[in-house]
Amino acid sequence: MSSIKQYLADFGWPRIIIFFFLLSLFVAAPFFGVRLDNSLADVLNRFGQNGIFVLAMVPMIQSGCGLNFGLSLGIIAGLIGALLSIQAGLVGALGFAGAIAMAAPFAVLFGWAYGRILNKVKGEEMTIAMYVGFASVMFMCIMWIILPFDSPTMIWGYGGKGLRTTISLESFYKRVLNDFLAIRMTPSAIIPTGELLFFSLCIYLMWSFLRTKTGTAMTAVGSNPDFARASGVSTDRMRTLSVIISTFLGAVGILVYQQSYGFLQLYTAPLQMPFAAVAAILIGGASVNKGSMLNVVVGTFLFQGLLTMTPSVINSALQTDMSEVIRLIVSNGIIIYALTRKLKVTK
Amino acid sequence: MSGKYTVKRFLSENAVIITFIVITVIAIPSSQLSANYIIQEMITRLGRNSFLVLALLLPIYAGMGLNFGMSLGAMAGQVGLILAVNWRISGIEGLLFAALVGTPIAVVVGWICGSILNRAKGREMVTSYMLAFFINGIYQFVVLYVMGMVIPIRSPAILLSRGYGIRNTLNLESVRQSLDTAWMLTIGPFSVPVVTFLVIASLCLFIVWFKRTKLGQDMRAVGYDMVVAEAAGIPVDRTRAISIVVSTVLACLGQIIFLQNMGNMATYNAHDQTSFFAVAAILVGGASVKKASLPNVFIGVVLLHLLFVISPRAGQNFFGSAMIGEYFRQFIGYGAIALSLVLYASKARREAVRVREVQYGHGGGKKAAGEAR
Amino acid sequence: MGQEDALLSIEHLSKEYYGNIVLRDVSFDLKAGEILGLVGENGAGKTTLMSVLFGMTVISETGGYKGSVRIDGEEAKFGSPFDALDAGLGMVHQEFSLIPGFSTMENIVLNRETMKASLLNDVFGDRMSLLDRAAMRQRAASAISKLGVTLDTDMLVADMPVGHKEFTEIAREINREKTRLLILDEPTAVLTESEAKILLKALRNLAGQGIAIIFISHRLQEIVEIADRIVVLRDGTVVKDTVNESLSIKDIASWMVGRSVSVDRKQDGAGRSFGEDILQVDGLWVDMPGEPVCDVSFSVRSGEIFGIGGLAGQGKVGIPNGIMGLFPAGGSVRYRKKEVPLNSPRAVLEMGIASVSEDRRGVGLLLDESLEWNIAFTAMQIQEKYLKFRLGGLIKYRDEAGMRALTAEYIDLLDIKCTSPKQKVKQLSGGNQQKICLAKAFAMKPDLLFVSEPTRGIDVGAKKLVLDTLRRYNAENGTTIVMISSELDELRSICDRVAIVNEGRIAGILQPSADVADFGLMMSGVAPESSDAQETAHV
Amino acid sequence: MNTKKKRLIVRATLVVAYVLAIAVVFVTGKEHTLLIDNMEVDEGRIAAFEEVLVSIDGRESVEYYADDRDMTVLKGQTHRIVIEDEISGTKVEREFKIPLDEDMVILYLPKVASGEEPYVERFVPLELESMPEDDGEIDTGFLSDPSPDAEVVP
Repeated sequence: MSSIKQYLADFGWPRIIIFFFLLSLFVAAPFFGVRLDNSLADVLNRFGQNGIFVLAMVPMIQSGCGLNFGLSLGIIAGLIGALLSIQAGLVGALGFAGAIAMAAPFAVLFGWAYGRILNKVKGEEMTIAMYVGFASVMFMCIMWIILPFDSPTMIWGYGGKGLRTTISLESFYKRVLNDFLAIRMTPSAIIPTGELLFFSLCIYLMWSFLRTKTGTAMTAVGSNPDFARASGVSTDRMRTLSVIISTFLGAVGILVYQQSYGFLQLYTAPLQMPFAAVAAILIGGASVNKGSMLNVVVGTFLFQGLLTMTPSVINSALQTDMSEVIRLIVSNGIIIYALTRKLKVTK
Repeated sequence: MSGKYTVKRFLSENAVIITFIVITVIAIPSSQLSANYIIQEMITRLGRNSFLVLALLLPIYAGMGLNFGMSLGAMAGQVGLILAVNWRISGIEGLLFAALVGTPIAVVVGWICGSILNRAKGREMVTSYMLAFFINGIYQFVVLYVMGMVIPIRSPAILLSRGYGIRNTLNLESVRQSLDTAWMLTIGPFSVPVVTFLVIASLCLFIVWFKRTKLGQDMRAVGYDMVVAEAAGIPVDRTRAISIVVSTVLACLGQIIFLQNMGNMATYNAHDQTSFFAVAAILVGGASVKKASLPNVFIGVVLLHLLFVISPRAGQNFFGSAMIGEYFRQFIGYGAIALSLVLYASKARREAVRVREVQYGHGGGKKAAGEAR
Repeated sequence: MGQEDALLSIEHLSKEYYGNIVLRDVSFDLKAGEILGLVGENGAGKTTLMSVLFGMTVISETGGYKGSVRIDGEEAKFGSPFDALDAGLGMVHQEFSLIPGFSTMENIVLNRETMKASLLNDVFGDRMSLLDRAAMRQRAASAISKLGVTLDTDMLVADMPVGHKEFTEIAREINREKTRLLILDEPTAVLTESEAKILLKALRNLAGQGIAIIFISHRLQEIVEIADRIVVLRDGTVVKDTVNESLSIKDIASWMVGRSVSVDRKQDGAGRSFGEDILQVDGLWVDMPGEPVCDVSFSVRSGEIFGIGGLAGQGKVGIPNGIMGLFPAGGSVRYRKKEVPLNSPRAVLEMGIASVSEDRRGVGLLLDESLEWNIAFTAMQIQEKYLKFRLGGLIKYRDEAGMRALTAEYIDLLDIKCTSPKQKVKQLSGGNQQKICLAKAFAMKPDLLFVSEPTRGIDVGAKKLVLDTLRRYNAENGTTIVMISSELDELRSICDRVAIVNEGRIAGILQPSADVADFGLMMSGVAPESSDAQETAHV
Repeated sequence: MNTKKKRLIVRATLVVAYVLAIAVVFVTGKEHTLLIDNMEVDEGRIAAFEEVLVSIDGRESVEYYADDRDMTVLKGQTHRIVIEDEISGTKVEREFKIPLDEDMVILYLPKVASGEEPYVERFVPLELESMPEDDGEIDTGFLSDPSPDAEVVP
């Protein structure tokens, strides 16, 4: 009870405004000929599709590494896993599980290296994370051309060299999570139960991780690194661990995203993905150094709700396509607001 | 200090620039481009890009790091150009008009940016980066909706068919290279845009002069130590904001120079990469987050663009794919920024430890104690 | 009070912070060209006095002060340090306030540069003026020559030895034409002996030119050497204001630390028995900024309460921090005959040694977390207490119930005032936060406990409770305690032996009952004359 | 006080000069499209030239035959036109002004030669030729959904 009160107190006006904005969009939707059931299903689908990216922000925020602008590294690991799984010819649930399993070692390796870098640059993590992410995406662009994958679904038939920019997952694991126990609400609206369950599982695992001895130490490192060190906790190790977990979640996140989306996207696709996750968790009420599961859920829902509802409702209401611009201003405004807020940690 | 130590130190301090020279030297032959072509490209690109890179200097002096928010200025310049094209003001006058209209806009957004960065001390770079995103939204709103709806647009040629909003690509034929060709000097096989270089030279002179003014001195003081500067009575926040305003205005002018050379403009994307290219150039030129000089700018522009010119060809010839070169040069740009930020941040941490050791003696603890009474 | 020719007169000055009286009816005068030596222990009110004089904003933010400060007989009310500067006051703080990338000259004239107007002045204001470097150099040189030292005007501060930085700071203050009163806070603390000598000479030089100087130093030798008059502050009151004539260092030392009331000693060393030496420190050095330890050796007996005292900045706090592995350290520390690995906090904690940090808010607490977290964290991480094991110990969850019980126990034991064990620690008062720090250390059930500055910044009632708790904990559990404190009274009231640290080394170990003057002398780096007190305590 | 006043004057002057500069570049840099028309006027009232050389602002002469119409872009407002009838050898030199807010004007060569005013008139195009349309697609970075059909061979 008190934590809910606390949460409301910390909620802050930007989130309240966004909440009511979204609410009014839902209320207004039917008047502009937008079907509520479809919208709701769409929001739920995107919620499950993007939630894990947002969840991936939590460990690094908790350990004091700031927002993971370099989430693309995890996404790359996920893409490698997906490609290996396709190459191995795994299909269905096995293909999805295989992709996660094969992505894991890459995620750990990338996360470890990336964590080492971030430990060297304490205080400047976010800018550097961003450029490390950008640089690795561009590096992988080269690799996608060079690497010797040869499954016919993934390479250009003729005229091109290397992997396709988008690879269809139709015959592999498209919607394997979404369709699991899916509920058809109305003829055109389906609730992707499996996807939501998987997201809930991830949230539960993260929630309980933060309750373990190591999770407690990680939070303490983010809250006050000097305290943690004086209590015998290695801050560098905790930070690296948080980066590895975040990177791994990034890998899982892209796999969930792809199975729902039906396509695997290579090349520059991961470049901008971290920003959406950053925006979502900040909208959810997290600060640069404190984030909770509640922030993840609320943030993902509000952000994805905004993305889904503004185009359909605003555009039909105003008879323009102004929604894109509104989204651009609102979500980037939130990020700026969060960055200019005084740090909550008092010293 | 032994010779070995200085060599090591030299290498670590110039790691980015050395890496670049090595890659370039390897890549030049495989690009099979003629020396004349490369030199002409370098002359053109120096004229096109230097001004933008110079815009980064002042915030670095003021200790605010790399101004990723310079694309705000670029947007202001683009608004000026759109209006110049709209009213069909051509040639040098068109550029002047764009500059005169863009500057006040740049001052306003620069001031907003400076004030916001003052609220995000210690996180200036990432905040300025996100700020560019945010102002981009407002720019898109203005260009896509306000222009044609609120601001009357005369020229139907630049308007979308729906009646408002500017087209995706803007033809700058009327001002195209009017600065460059105002006095084109031909030296041997090369043509040199003299006026453009004169403009760049006068900006350099301005910066040198500016460093000798009271404001320039204050800016450096703030850059070194905000607390001490504040205690000495220097208005820290104001000084920082001014550095951003000047940087934004210079970016506005720089973008106009850049676009007049290109001859057309992607209305909604032209500013996206402005800060990326400028920041990559100055870092490749050997500058760091805290320290930069005029030579850094020009060395950086030449080195970065040399690689940009040759890498697609080299990629084609090496791997049989031009895209590799394309990706490679982006990789190298982002990588250079990441690398120099990492090197600088870790060096700053090491430096802090070293200073402490010198001050309080470590191991030397006993020695220092022995020397004292 | 208020002599006709006084440059500065302070009359009946009182100041309290949140009901805590720091200055009580302080009055003294200062004439032009006079050097006043201001002496006092940490917390005697020197810093507050200087803050009042210099118009620091902390003073007005905390309710201003009573009494008056007069300059040339005129009441002065400074709203900010800049007003004080305008009135002709100059202050050299303990920490350097210099721009490292600027030269001596640029620092001396910082924000008071000589300028030549440029054309753009009329457009963008005066800050577009060009700097007149030649004139600036000349001004800097003349300020330096006033001091009577040699400094390179073009050397960067970053490349300077410490002494030169100090001179640069002083030169900056006297560079103002108006400066008539110079306040120096511990100017010699970072200097070598020879540098300090030059500084003293320079100050006498300045005084000769009519500048009044307030000189604050813990080195009584220097005070006696240079001051015309000496003012001793103790607990916020002026206990002595005398002309410096045939004063002995010992007198000053006893004024400084001496108490009118005798020390309240509840326990007597006689009734206590101790085991063998369990902690042996030999040749310890610690690289802790501001509190460097050079070469410290001592040993502590089992069951003892061992006190370490000394003035701030002398390195006493560096000792526990070095042993606990929080700052780079070297030398040998043996605990129960086993070598203590330095620079590894975990290893030390695992040996059953705990500590309460002097930096409560910085190191001691997780301000944004609950009481439960703060108290249980270290025990959980080091001793795996308050955990629930799942899957055969593979997964270790926090035992919330265990943590709650533990917290309840200490809330009760230490009388911690809080709304709930889930309350965030940052919402508690200083005294209660200190109790949390103690509880955190007690939760480890330590064998040896370091406690640094346990009563700093907390009110009287809490102080007594904290000290009583330590004493009881020692008596009931036989825990050996090493207590580091700036408050000599406190050490003398609770400790079995007290070591005094000066300039990074142990100046001597005294019985708590020893003469106060001896403590004072040791703190000031002077060997006490009555050497009988020294080392006698060593068994 | 004195400097304050001086500064106010200097700054005010500069603001005025700034605005003036915008006006000046606007006027001098403004481009107008000029259609040069060599057709008979009012169904033969004034005949077209059979062969004529026209030079504007001292640029290289262009030859026009009867019923020719050509287009050129002029900068600024005041211009000088020289017409030389290649058959009769007569030469006419005239100066004309294009109003500031006209984008496109038409100049009738026969009228210039016959001295009839106005020989420069506003020209209203009937229908703008349709141009290739590009939609106002904006770059929303991370906010836009990627489209799977963007399959371009790299």
